[in-house]
Amino acid sequence: METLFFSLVAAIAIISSILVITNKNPINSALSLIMTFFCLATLYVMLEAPFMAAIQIIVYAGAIMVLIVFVIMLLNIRSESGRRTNHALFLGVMTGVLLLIQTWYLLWKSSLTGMKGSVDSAMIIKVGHTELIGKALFTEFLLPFEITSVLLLAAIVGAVILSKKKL
Amino acid sequence: METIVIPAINMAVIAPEVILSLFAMALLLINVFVKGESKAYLGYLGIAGIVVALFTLVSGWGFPTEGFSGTVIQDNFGIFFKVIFLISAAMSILISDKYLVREGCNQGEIYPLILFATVGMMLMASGTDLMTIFLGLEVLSVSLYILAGFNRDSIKSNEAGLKYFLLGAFSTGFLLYGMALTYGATGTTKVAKIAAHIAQTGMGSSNLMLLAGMLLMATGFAFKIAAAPFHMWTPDVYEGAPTPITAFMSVGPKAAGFAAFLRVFLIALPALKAEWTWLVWVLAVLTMTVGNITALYQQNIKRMLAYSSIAHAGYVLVGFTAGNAVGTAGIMFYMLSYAFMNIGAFAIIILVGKKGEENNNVSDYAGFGYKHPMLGIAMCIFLFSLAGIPPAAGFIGKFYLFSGAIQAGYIWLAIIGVLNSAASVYYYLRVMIFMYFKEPNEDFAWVKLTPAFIICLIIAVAGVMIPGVLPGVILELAQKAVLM
Amino acid sequence: MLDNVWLIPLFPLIGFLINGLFGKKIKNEAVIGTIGTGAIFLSFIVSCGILIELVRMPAEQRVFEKVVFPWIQAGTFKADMAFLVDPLSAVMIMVVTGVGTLIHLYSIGYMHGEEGFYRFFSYLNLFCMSMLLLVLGANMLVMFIGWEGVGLCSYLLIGYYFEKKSAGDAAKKAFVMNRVGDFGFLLGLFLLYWWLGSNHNIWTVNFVEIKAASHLLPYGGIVTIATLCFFLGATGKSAQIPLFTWLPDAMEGPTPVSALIHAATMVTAGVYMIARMSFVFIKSPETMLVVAVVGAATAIFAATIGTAQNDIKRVLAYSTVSQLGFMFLAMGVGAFGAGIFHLMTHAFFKACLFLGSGSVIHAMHHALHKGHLHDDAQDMRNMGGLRKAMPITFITFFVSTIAIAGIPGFSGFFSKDEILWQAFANPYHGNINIYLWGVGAVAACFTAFYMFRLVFMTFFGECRINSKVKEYLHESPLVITIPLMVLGLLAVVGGYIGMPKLMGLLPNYFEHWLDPVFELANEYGKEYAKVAHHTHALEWGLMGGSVVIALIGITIAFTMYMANRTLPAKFVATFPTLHRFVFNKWYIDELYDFLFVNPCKAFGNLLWRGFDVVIVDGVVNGTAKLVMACSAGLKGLQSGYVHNYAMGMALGVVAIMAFYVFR
Amino acid sequence: MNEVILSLITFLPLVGVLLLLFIPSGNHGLLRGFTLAVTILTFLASLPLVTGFVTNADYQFVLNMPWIQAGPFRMNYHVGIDGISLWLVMLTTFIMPIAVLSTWTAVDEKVKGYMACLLLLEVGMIGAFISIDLFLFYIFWEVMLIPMYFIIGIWGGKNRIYAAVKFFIYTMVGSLLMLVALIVLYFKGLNLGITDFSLTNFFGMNLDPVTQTWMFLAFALAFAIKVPMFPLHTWLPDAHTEAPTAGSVILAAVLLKMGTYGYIRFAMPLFPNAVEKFTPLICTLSVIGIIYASLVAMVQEDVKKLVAYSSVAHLGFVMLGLFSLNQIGLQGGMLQMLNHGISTGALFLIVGFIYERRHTRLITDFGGLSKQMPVFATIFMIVTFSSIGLPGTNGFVGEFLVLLGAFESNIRWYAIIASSGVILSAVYMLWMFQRVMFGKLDNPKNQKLPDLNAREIAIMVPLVVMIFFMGLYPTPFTRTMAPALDKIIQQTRLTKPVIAAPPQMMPAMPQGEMPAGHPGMPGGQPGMPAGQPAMPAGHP
Amino acid sequence: MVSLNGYLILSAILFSIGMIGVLTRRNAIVIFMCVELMLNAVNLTFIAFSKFLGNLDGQVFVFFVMTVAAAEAAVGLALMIAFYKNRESIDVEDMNLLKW
Repeated sequence: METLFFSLVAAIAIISSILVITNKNPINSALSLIMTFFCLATLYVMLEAPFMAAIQIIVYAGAIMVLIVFVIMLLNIRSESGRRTNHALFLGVMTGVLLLIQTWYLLWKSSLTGMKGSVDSAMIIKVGHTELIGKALFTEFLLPFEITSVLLLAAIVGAVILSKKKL
Repeated sequence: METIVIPAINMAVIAPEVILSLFAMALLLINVFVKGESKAYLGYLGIAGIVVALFTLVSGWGFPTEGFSGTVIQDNFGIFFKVIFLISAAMSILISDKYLVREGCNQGEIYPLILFATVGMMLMASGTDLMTIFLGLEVLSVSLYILAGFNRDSIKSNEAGLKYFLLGAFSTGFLLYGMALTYGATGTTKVAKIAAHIAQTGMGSSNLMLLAGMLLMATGFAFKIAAAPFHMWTPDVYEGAPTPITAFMSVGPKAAGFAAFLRVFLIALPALKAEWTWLVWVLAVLTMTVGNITALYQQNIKRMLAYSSIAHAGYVLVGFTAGNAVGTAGIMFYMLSYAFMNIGAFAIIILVGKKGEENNNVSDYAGFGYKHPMLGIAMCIFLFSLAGIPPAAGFIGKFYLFSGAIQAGYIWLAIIGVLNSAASVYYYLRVMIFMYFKEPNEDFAWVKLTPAFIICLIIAVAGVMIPGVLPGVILELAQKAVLM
Repeated sequence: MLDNVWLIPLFPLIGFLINGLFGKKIKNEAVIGTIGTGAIFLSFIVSCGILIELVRMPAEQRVFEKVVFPWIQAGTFKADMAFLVDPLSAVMIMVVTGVGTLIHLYSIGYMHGEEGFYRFFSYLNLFCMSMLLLVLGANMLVMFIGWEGVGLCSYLLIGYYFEKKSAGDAAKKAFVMNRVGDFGFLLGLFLLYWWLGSNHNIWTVNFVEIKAASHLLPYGGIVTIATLCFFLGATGKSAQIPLFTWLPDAMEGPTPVSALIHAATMVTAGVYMIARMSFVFIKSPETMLVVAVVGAATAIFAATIGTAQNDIKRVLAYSTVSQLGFMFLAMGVGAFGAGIFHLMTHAFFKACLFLGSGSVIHAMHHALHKGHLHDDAQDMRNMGGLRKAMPITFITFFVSTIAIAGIPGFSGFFSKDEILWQAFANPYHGNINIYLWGVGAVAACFTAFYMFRLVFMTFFGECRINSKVKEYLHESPLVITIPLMVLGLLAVVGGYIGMPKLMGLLPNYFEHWLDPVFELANEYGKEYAKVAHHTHALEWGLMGGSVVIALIGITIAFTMYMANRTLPAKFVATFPTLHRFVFNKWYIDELYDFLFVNPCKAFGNLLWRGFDVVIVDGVVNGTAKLVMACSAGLKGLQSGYVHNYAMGMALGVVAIMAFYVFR
Repeated sequence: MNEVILSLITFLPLVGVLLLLFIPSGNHGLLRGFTLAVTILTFLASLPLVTGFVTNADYQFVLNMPWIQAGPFRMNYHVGIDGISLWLVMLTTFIMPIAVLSTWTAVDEKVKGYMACLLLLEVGMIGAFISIDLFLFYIFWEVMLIPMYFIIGIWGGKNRIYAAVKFFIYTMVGSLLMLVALIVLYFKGLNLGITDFSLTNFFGMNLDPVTQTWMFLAFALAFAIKVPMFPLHTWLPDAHTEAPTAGSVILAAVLLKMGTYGYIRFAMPLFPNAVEKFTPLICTLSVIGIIYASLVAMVQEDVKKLVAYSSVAHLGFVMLGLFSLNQIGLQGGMLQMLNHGISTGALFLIVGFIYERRHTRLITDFGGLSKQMPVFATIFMIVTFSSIGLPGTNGFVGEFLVLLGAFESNIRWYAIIASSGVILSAVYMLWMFQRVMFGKLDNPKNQKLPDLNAREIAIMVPLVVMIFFMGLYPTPFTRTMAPALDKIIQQTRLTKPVIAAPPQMMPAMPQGEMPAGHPGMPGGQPGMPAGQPAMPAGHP
Repeated sequence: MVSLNGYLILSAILFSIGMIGVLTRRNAIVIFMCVELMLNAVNLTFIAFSKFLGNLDGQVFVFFVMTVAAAEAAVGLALMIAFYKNRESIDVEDMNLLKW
């Protein structure tokens, strides 16, 4: 049952992501990308990461994609005029496929060797996913968390000076 | 619901980063109130911040301290690299003001952004957790995307920024995938713990997941340090970006990339040394050769130096291949001297350049040596140092790098290296040919030297010649800073 | 006195320095001439003193070595600047300084008014110094200084009229050919030095020491090779086959030079060298034979050419070559004494002849100059009947001619006849010696012929010079004629000190004098000599024979050039090819050009234009070009398109993964 | 005092450069005068080396100070001279003033830079000769390139850029490979417990032959390029022809010696086995070089090119002498180095003189100059003959000893072939001399030529004096070199020759010379049997 | 219960698709979206690992990746706008001033 559901979602994700790269019109690509994101969110839920699923929807689908769509609209970009030359296309696809084969092969060959942690589904249900993440963020990963602030600040500044009308 | 216990925060560990960030924010605020020419003072304020950071930094020399539950460490290795970052940042700031005014994009934000980038680099150098390193790298990258495209009105600048952004994001993908696989294989993102786990489970190259993780991370870092075949963005971006930023980019981020690269590979993945050594070997050869050979043809001096910087990444990779004390010390020494010589060269390029990135062709330097004897001599010193001819720091650096390789038994690598640097001599000489052997075709505008430039050049020359003649001290420090 | 032997080369050196450095300032010919002549004259005095002292000594002690200063010291090799005085070198210095003095004197008159007067005298002094070093050198290296030094001087003096291209060429030719000889000399030296040293640990180039060690040398083998090398050196210096062609060209130099260098002294250096090392040469029968044959061949060969030349000096030049051939013949048959004897007498009469011809040319030139004519002053066809105009010259010249022709009672007869006899009677070369004698005899006949041809054409008959300048012809001044007379006298009496004992009138002083030098050689010679007894009758017979031969030559000359003037033309008409060959010196120069000179130049050009520039440099520049081509190619990859760059990265990743995952 | 002399003469010119910066560029007279003064001062300061030199094999005037100490590396400022470097240093200091004078008037633009380059060059050259520490040597070796590059490139002829770059990169390639070999050597030594880069540490390391081969090749290549040996010589004619007179003079007189010096000082004693293996090759190349260069020189139209090729030939002799590996040959080689320095230097000066007057170097443009400029003619002739190797001039002693030494050793056949070079040298030099100086003075441009002026004579006189002095009394040189050379021989020879009692008739010679190998000696020397066929009935 | 490999391979597929997109598309924005796709694929890997390893580091990492993505989006789009202003296009084939 679960496997079936997984395969269904996975299929949708793959199809929509293929649509992302095949669609001529950027808007369509964007929409299919959002579709993919939803699928991923679903999978996150299946992986007992509801919080991640939530911010996946909120941040990605909500914020980033909206921004992208907005820009697309702003620049009102028509669909691409003429595709890349065939051999470039072919080469690209080939490369991708090769990479896929390789990763597939090595993932197939390898098992999970990482050290097991203490968090299991029971705990998640008991404590709550969000709290666990929060705790991790504010204790162990405090510094990275702080760094993100610098990162965002820099990004904002950049965005402003690059795109504000008059200096 | 239990309370969150915030672990003890050891600010000392990240004091320099904090100081810089604070200064950056302060600059952002002050920027609102200063107008026009006086924006230069922002730069000087920034330099003040850098100096302060520098002092707090060096005070930590000799006492490695961890902090923030093992996500960051302040050790000699980090400190040495951070010094390089700070110096390059300061020198780039010194040379940017004049340029910004000339190119008519004199916005104060550039200084805080440089500082942010520096913070990012410092975090890369001192991060002991893949997350820290990743975020530091992103801080750096994001700031650099902006800086590269900083001159909004110049198409070249836009193009540079955009190209850098797209490719940078692309490479980030690989880096992340690599980190993910490593995480999967070891169950942690902490550099030290990764090593420990590998050691205790005794997994090695047999573990394909770990191996793939290593390789993908390597490609990610290779992009940052512009190693072939991940180098192709470099010439375009360097050429398009505002010259001071090019100077900055060619030195700081490269060094940062190496810092992170070294830390991750030497601390976390020593078990795979046999594997990544060969990878790096190949990268080194490719990078040196491609960089040098392509540089031979260049007419635009910025672009030429871009290729040359690729080649230098190659030389440094030679030291990396060695992976021994000499090699690593060589890397540090080399990056330091490279900061001086390259930024010095770019400073002169800015001086010679005209509005709209004009006058950047090698042929524009005809007779330069006679018009400005002193600048000419300085340029010669930088170029000879880049070419690795004694008694300049560049030579000592190369000597150490190749010695490292030889000590580790990679004699062919060293031979390829020296042959490369022999080839590289040609294009450095070409500049001098124009500077001295050709008569000035049209007498170009008298270069106006601001005090900032004079200081920058003096520092650069000193930084090239003194370590060149008496490298002992710095080499000793580098030896002390080696990881292991 | 012996201790002051170093003075002998010193005086000319001083003379050279004074004239060379300050001659231009002095200008006054008299002073310059006096300095030059005086210098050599002083050495002549010293030489006399030394000679006298030697004579006083008992024969066996007549060897004295004087070390002036250590010259080269390297490892085992040691060569001092040292002089060796013994009977042989005594004879040589006497000849050199004596004849030298006379010729210097002569030159004062002859070179009168030349702009390079001082230059000439300084060179002449320099030459004397080198020559004296050559003959006095106590080891091969000092000898070699002189050996090359005289080469240099002859270069300078032949090129004295450097504005004439022919002079320049001749000078160069002379030096280079000498160099070829020197190459041989050096190799011989190396061999001898190395062999003695490596086998007997005697590392030396000193003649006395080598002589002392010579008993260690084997017969033949190594010695043959070494001596042949030395002989090559001798041929170069003494203009023997194959290296003789430079000497006739050397006549481009002023006549006194021809007299001094190319007749009396330098060209005899080869002979002297062999004599000096007789004890080595004799140890190699093969070499001795080669020397003898080459000598004989040269004698006849040059003589034939001499018969067809019209330039008075060239005739004399070929005669010199031929006479040198006689000397080598003597050396080759082990008659060292005779060879040196002929060397001396030849120095007298040939110097006299050259100076005489010089005097003639001087007169002719003077006359033609007066008459503003541009006829060749040296061409005998413009001469004739000069005996009335210049009696002294004529007499001295005629006497010397008789001497060289080998008429009994004159010096040439004694020496040449001795050589011929030895050639016949020598015990070394088995039954070849008869041929050696035969060739020598024929050569002697030719000698008589062309010399008298010369005399007849020059001094007899009616004067063929342009009639309107006849009256300008007159005898040369005293400064010129005095040396002529002295030499003429010597040409007559010089022979009596070496009279064959057969005649018994006088003991053969000369032989005895040289005995101590050559006895060791004769000692070694006995090793393979076949003692053959020749009766006095036979010797007398041969002597008569050679006289007859000479007379025959003279008669032919007389008939052809006095009695019946049309004969030569007839002769030419009958044997055109032969004449053309003889007249053109058997085309030897052309042959050499064809064999060596042109190929060298062509090859050099090939190497330079073909190899150096195209191949060697081509490789270098080619590499550079290749790299630049790669550069262009790689540059092309940098297309500027993001997706290409991304593709590059992706391919990189894939490649790396592929390498590691699937290996 | 003794310790600092070397450093003094090395860095005096550097001080000169610094002071030079304060002289106004316009004041050419002062610039030239000052530089001349500095060089002369250096020369005077170097005289105590000769007077104070004690004839033995050790390094003297040694100064050894720690310099770089980092990681496994210890580089010292370790300088000193022995009999070999002594004379080369003297040659350098002796040539410099002459070089400065030589382009007194010819270089009249950018004089300041020019003089600075000359002085820097001197620093490099002296430094390279005196350094015992290999690293230090390498530094100076490279430093030399820079000023020479500028001298050729800035003040050179019309094709100067090509020549300069060729010179620079050619040399660079070789020396960088040498650097690699140097480092390898150091690490090899590190395992054997050496402590620093001082040359003296590396003797008798008995590396395995294979390593030796590679390292010798690396060293040999670097030096062979500098010498230059046959196939690597093509940079020389270009560099020589394009360089200004002073440049050519220094290049010929000193820089080329760097190569041969490198061989005798480093390449040979460090890698004996390799030397034994490669002697045939190197000798072959040298002999080819001699003949080849002579033939090529013969057909040159450009006087300077001709002289350039002639120096290729001369250095072929030097190499032959060095690889004959016996006292005679080595001394010959050393003398030949000095001689070539003086004679060829003088030749380049002479070419410079006529070039200054006529601005052409084509032989065909001249002819009959003897008439117009007798003094010049005399000097030219003396120099020519010294270069031909006429006995009594310096050229002879060197050449003779080289050939003799080579002949004595087991490279006899090479010596025999090389001797023919003696003929060829006479051919091309005299032919050139004749075409330039003899003949009619028909070219109107030549009829006005002034004879040498006082300065030019002043330049030439010392050289001429040296030509004769060294030709007639070389003992001072040979005596001082002998012990050092013996040491080299000892280090390079694999099987040490039996020590020969000096032949009786020879008075006592310096102690050091005793062991000078006599290859031919019974049981003496491995190569001897190889030499035997040369002598059919040679041995008893 | 879905195996880890299921998730990993899914993410690998997505990653490759994203890469193909980057390599084949010309529109800068689309390329950027493809990059985002790649990042998401990685996120999936992280979370899958974190689930099966039973520690949250992976999820925290994903959190940061999202932040980074946001920041990059802001900067990237700003750059594109700036470029578009000057060039009236964001087709990567028009970014060809800088080459060779």
